[in-house]
Amino acid sequence: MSPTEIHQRLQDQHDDAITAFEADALDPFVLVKSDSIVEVCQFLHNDPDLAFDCLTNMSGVDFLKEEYIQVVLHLYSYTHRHAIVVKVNMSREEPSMPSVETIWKAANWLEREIYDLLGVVFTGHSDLRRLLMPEDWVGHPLRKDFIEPEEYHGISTRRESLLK
Amino acid sequence: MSLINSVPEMVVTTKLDEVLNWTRKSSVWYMLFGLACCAIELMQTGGPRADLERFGAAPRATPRQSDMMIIAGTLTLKMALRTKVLYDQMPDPKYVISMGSCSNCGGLFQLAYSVCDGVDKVIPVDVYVPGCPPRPEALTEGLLKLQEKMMQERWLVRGSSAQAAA
Amino acid sequence: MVSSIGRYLKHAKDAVATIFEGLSVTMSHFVRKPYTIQYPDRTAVRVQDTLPLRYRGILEVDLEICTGCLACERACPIDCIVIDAPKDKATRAMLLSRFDIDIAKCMYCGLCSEVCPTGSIHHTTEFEGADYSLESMIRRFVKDPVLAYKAKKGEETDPLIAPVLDRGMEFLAEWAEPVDMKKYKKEQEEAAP
Amino acid sequence: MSLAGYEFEVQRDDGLATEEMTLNMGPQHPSTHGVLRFVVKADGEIMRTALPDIGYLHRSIEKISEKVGYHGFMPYTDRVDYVSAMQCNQGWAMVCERAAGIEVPRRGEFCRIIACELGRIASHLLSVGTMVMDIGGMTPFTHAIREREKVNNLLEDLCGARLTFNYMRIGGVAWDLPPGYAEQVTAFLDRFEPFIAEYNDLISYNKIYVERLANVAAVSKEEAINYNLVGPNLRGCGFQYDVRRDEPYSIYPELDFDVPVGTGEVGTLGDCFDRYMVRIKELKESCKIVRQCLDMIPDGPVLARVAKKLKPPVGDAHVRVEASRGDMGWYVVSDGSEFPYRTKIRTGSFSAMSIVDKLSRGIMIADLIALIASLDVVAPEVDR
Repeated sequence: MSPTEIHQRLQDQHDDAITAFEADALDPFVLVKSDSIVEVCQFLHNDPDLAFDCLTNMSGVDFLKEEYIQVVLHLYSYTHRHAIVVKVNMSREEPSMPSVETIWKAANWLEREIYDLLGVVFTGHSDLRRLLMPEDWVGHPLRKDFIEPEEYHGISTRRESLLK
Repeated sequence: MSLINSVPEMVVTTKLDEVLNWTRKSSVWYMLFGLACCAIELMQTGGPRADLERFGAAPRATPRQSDMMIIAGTLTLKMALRTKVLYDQMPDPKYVISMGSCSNCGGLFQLAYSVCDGVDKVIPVDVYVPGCPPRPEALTEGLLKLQEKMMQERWLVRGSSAQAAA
Repeated sequence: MVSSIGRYLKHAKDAVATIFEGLSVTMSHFVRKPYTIQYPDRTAVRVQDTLPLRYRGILEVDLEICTGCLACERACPIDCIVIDAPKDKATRAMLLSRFDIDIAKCMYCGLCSEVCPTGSIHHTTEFEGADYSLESMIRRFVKDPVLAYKAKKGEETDPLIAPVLDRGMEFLAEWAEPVDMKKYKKEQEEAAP
Repeated sequence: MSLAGYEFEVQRDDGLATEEMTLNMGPQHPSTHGVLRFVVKADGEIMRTALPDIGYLHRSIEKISEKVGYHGFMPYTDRVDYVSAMQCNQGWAMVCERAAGIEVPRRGEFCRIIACELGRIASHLLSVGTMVMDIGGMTPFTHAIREREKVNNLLEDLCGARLTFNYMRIGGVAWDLPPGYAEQVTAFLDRFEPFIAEYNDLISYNKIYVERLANVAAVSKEEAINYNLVGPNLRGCGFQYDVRRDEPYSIYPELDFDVPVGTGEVGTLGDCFDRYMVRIKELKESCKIVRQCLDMIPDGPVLARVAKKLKPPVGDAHVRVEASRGDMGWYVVSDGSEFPYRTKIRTGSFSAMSIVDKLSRGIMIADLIALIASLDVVAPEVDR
C-alpha cells in the first residue's frame, strides 16, 4: 500500500488522533497525538491490510528552538513490504508518551534508550531504567542543552591538548 | 630482610638482574582485555600471521595470571571504574600497554560525553602505541619496547634506577 | 535399554570420527607453507615496504611543498594538526613557523591528505611509533620557520623541489577525481548515439 | 553500582530447598564479544534469566555527529561496527545522499559493493571463528583469522587500512580500484571458496560442536519479527528476507545471489546451529557477488562532486542497509545547516541483545555463551 492509502485507512478509523500527514517528505509520515498512540499502533499492527509487524527504528529528536521533543517510529510490514513513519510530539518540560512495548517487543529497549538519552518517560513500560549510561548519571546527553559534567567518580572528563 | 634493591652493584648481581629480567620479559602474559576496535587487531596479533607468542606473550583470561594488560580500545567512563578494579587484581610487577588513539588520549572520541579521555587517568601506562587501530606489527613493536623497558629494571642492585623500577 | 546403549555408542563413534576429520585438516598444515611474518627482523624485506602506497600509516609533511593553506587543519575532525602560518610583514610572504601533528590522537582517516593541494601532507607506510610518553609522540615538523611553497605557473624547475612535488602528486593521484554528475551524464548521452 | 532488582532470593519448593543464585558475567569476560555484562539468575546450572547490562562501550557516536559535520562523520561510522565497517560507511553515505539528493556514479556503486561484500566475508569469518573459540575450540579460530588476514590485505590495498576503512564518501568512494585488483581478488576467491568446505570439515559438522548448538535457544519467526531480529539471525528462523533482495538499494537488483535460510538440519528450526550455518552459507554468496561485480564493473568516475559544506534541505531521511549483522537503519534529521541535527543508528546487534533475556530462560549457563556467539553480537554496535 502506498503511504497515502495507509493514511486514508488510518483517517477512517482514528480521525481525531491524526493531526497531520506529509506525503511529500522523503519518508511520508503521520503525526499522531501522544495520548492515542497506542490505539493507532494497535490498529496498524492488527489490521490485516496494514499488518505492520515490525518496528524497525525508534528515535527521539530534541527540537530546542521549537520547544518540543519528537519520537519517530519507523514501521515496516514484512507481510506487505510497505513502510510508514509515525511521529509523536510532546513538550520539552515533561516529555511523556504511552509505551508501545505491548505491541512490538522491540520497543522495550528502544524506549529505554530514548528514556536514557532524551528523558522521555514512557508510561506503562515494564522496566524503564537507564540502558546505556550508568545508573548514577545525571542528565540526558542527547538533549541539545546538555552540558557535559566536569568529572565522573573522580575521573575528569576534560583533557588539555598537548598541542597548545 | 628483603633482597629487593638492597645488594651493592657487582658484576654478579647485575648479571643476576639481567637474567631475572630476561626470564620475565620472555614470558609476558597479557590479559585478554578487548574493549573496542583494537580488540580485533589484538586478536589478529595473537593469530597466525603476527603470532605474538613468538615473544612469549600468551593470552590469559584472568587478571590474576597476567603480567600485562593491553588496553585495546575506547575506555568509557562506565568501564573505567571496572578497569581500575581489574588492574588492581593483577599481581605485581604489572605493565600496561595503551593500544591505539582512544586509550592514549581519547583520540577521536575526545568530543564524546561518555568517554574517559586516556587510560592514564585511571591507571599508569608504560608504553603508548599509536594507530587507530595499530596494525599487528605496531602492537608487536609496542611489546618489544616494553621488553626493552623491562630489561633496564633493577631488582637486586641498589642504584639510581631503583626508584623507577619500584 | 538396548537402543539407548546403541545410541550412546553411535554418538561416541560420531564424536571420535569427526574429531579425526577435523584433525586431518589441522595435520595437513604440517606440509603447508608457514604463514607467520617474522616481524621485526626475520623478514626478507621490511614490512613497511610491503604495504601499498595507499596505506594510512603515520603522517608526514614535506615542508618544501607545503603551501600553508591550512586545508588539512580545517579538514581534521579532531584537531590533531596545528599550523601557525603568519605573514612576514617585510616580504609579505607566508612563513611556516609551526606544523605539529599529534600522532597519539590522530585517527589515520586520510581526510587531511585528501584535501592537500600538493600532496605535502600524506600518510606513509610507517607504523612504528610506540613510545613511553605522550609528549614524545607529537611530531614537530618545523624546526626553523620556513617560507611556504608558492605554486609556479607551468613546470616546477627547482631541482630540489621538483622530485618532492612529483612524489606529492603521486600521492594525490591515488585519490579519486570528483566529477559533476550532470555534466558527466550529458557527455555520456551525447557519446551514446 | 547498585544491583537494584537483582536481590538474592531463596525459593523453597517441597522439601528440597533450592537457592537462586545471582551470577555476574562480564563486563570483562573472554567470550562476550566485547564488553557486555550479564546478570545471570541461575537455579543450579539452569538459568532463570540473563539480564544484559550494556553501555560499557557507549561512545556517544550519535552526539558526535552533531559536532563534526556530514563529511567529518564518515570516519566515526567505521567505529559503529568495526568488524564490518564498510556497510556502516555505506549506510551513512546513503542516508546523506538520500537527504541531499545526490547521485552516485555507477562505477562508484560497484566499488562500494565489492568492498562491502569483502567486508562481509571478513566479518562472517571473525564471527564463525570466535564462535568456535567460545564453544571451546582454539584451532579453528586461527584458521578463520588466517583467511581474514587475506581479506584485510585486499581491503588494505583498496583503501589503506585494515579495519577502519573510511573508504566511502558522500557521493561515491574515495579511491578507485588499484590496478590489477580484479586479478588479486579473483585469485583470493579461487583460494577461499574451497576453504569454506574445509571449514565445514573442520568444525561445522563436528559431533561435539553440533551437540553444543543444536536445539539451543530456538527462535520462532513471529518472535524474531516482533523483537526485530535482523540479518542472519532472522534468516536462521527460516524466514527468507534480505534487505539487499527485498528492499533493493545500490546495484543489488542487477546481481544474482541466493538468500540462505536456516533449515533446522540438525535440530529445531531457528536454533544456534541454524544461525551459524546461515553465516557459513553467506560466505559463498558474498564470493558470488564479488565475482559478478568484478565482471560487470563499468568504466567511469567513482566520486560525484559534493559541496565541501554539505547542507541537505530541512527534513529527515531513513535508509536501511544490509550489514553483516543484518538490517541497519540510519536516520538523519537535517535542519539545513552543515551539521546533522540528529543521527540515529539502529543496529542488528542492539535488537539481538534485547532478545537475550527472553531466550536465556531455561537454558544452561554454558549455553549462554553459545547463544551470544550465535547472535553475533558486537559490543559497540549495541552501544554505539
